[in-house]
Amino acid sequence: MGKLYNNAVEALAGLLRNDMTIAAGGFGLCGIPEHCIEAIKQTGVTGLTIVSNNAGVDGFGLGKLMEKGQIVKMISSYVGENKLFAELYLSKKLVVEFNPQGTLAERMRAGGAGIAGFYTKTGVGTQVAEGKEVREFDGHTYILERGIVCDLAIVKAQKGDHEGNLIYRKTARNFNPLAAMCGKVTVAEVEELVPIGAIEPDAVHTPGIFVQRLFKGAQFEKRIEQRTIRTA
Amino acid sequence: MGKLYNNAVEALAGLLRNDMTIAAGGFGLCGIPEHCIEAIKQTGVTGLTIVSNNAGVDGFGLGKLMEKGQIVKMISSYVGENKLFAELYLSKKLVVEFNPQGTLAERMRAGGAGIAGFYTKTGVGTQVAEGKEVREFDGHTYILERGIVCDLAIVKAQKGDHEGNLIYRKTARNFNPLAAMCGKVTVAEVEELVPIGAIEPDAVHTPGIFVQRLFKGAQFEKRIEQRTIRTA
Amino acid sequence: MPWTREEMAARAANELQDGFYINLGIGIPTLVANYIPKGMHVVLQSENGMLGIGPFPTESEVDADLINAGKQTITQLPYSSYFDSATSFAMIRGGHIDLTILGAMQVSEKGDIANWMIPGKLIKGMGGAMDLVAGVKRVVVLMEHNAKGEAKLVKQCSLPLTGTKVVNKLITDLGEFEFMPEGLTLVALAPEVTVDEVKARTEAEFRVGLH
Amino acid sequence: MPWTREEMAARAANELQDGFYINLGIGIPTLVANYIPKGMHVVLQSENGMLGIGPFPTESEVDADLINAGKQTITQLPYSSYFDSATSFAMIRGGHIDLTILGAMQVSEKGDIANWMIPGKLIKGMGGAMDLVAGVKRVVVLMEHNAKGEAKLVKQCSLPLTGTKVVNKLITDLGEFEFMPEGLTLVALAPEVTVDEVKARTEAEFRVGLH
Repeated sequence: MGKLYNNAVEALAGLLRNDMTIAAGGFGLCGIPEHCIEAIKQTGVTGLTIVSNNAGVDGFGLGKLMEKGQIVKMISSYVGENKLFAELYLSKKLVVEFNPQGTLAERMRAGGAGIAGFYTKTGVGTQVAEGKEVREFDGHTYILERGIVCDLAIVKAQKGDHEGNLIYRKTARNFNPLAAMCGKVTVAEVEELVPIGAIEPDAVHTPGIFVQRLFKGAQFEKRIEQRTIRTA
Repeated sequence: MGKLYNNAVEALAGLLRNDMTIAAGGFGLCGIPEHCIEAIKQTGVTGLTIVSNNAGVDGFGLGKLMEKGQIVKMISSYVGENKLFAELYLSKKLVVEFNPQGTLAERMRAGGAGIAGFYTKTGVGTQVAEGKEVREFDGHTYILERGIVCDLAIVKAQKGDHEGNLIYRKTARNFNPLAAMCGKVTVAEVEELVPIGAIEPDAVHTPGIFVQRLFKGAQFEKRIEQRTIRTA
Repeated sequence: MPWTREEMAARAANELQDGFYINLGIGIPTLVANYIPKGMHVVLQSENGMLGIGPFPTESEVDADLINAGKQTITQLPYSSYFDSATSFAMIRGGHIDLTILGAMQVSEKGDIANWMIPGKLIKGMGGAMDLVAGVKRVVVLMEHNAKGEAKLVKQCSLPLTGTKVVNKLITDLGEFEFMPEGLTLVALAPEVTVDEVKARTEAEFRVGLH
Repeated sequence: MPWTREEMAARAANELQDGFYINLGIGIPTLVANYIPKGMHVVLQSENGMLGIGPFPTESEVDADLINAGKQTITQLPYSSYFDSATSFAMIRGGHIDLTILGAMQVSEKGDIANWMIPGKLIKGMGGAMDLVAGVKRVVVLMEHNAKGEAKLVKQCSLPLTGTKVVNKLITDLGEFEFMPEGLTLVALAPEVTVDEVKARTEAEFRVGLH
């Protein structure tokens, strides 16, 4: 077997095709699989539906794929930081399905866990409930949301071993473990590739079973959106 | 505030009443909250519905509460290791609701996560599906299972800090994090009480928000059910 | 004399209780963190996967892997914990967060809230707002009483809803309102503001029960 | 000459492929672990929350916190990982496990399986069996062909079901069967066992496609 690849291009080889669905980890620009995104941009694959909480910024993160017109649909919760996105959306070149953030996270986990759908209170009585089943349980109103399974998931972790076990760092964890679960195939990029045994079995965040391929990213830009400082 | 108590009796004070539902962590006798169980036995509280994968063995674990006739109903997946259990069950002094193990785990997580119900393939076409909604999604058949919320949850961890952050050890993790999630109030017993800051924030298994009270267990018996040895 | 944003935040801090888990929205709600009473222990949650938000970092502490839900750089505390977004919203949706303090564009007299989109303007998305109002035990809204002369406390929200019958308390620059079983009630006034002035600047019907 | 339990386990090991994630049931299936081909890397899952099951411990290695789903003491491997039961069954239900090998009381010609209760006898519960047959990509059953003279490969299961149309392969002491779109097919025979003997000892209809 061997899950280990040299770089994003090799790790993604044979996995990309037009009109596929891709789940991407990250929150804002934090913990995004930047090398995979760049490699997907290079291939020019198009017609993509991306499941990701955000849509990057102009020229970075998923904004790169948007620039090249590779994305036709975003399933997201918040996409405000991108001017190009606004243009594409307003000119109807891009479809956006907004999900409440918790619903999106749960849908990704559900898909990965073999749960076809679940009932949540979130969005009851709002636009989000339109077209969805509404049901009472114990006197409270819930709506039915569906699990999401994607053709491919791309995630970013701090550490990984050859078995695919991953550890994330701080809030860069966010949607990454859920993306890893919901991909039929999951490709992980890591800052540090560690030998088998270096990750304490109790400390694993994403067990290797959810990761089919991984590689060490050459250099991570890890751009910051809102650099907020206090005076010491 | 202060989540820290001296022992099980103090930690459970004011939380127990007849006819309540209690979720208990553990798989077999591995990772069970043995001090909480003993304290519940001492109070003599009765009419309990217990949500736990197993039911202990004669004289240990939840078997202790069974001996004293404190349990009226078990929601479990496998309860085979208990003779007294068999007697009570066959003489209809004990009701048992069997759940597939994965369904039970997911029901506990769902209850804790505000998910009223979810659709699973597990149990389709079996006794487990009786009386439950059956529905097709994308050509596959699923049944609707409900989330579980309990009045109280009792869990066992290896380490805990004053904030309620918990770390479990090896397979003693099992249902404990899920029990902690589904309790309206959760009491944790730990082998080791560590100072704030001793648990690495990235390594926390159960964040303190799911734990309202905790104490250091005086001495853990940690009985083994099937001592299986290889000759070295 | 209407309350300033700082005064509104300080009033909202009266909602805090020792041991509370709290999620603060972006904008005025963030200021509430500056008014946590001394000696009180509360834990701030960030819905992108953190309990125990610390202050903004110094220049040397800045860490790209450590941001809040507003994407600002932050710091951790000794008792912080990190988790994935599904677990984060399990806390929110499952009712484990005691209090959320949010901004709003409109609040209705029934406790409906609209705070995520203005039709015709670019839609940015609801983020975690719908989950917060649906799941958190107590929902407090901080907002200006009027915007461009229009009432924001209305009979019925005209903007797309974030949640229905979910607001427990509203603090504006003019006063403080509680959503009670008997109906929306004005419970406090900013200095020198009169009930009549509040009525004139409010579309919603409300009772007066100053205390 | 029917296959022994060891021979059945060895045959089941032909199902293994490099890189597979596998869940082995209690009983004969556990023996399959002894027949993993040298140089092949497979990872064994224990549904109580572990990937990478190691061998039984020596006396000094015994650890009460480390057991398999049969509650036996085990050991970990350098690449093992632990997780909670909900995550464990997310792997199972979500189709991330490649193969499960299970025992059974009855299997029907449609691929139904009954392996968790005998009415009138004490019910112990289904444990993880229903999740495994519903969720794992490939389900292989190992069982004796007959029990007390009764056929266990039947037209229709008389015992309460664990799952319907879920079995992909059945290995008994007499032979090996595949559940194909064309129907149940006998694909291999134990040494000196004849098709007629298998037919005589089977209630289910099956095709013969020995290879």
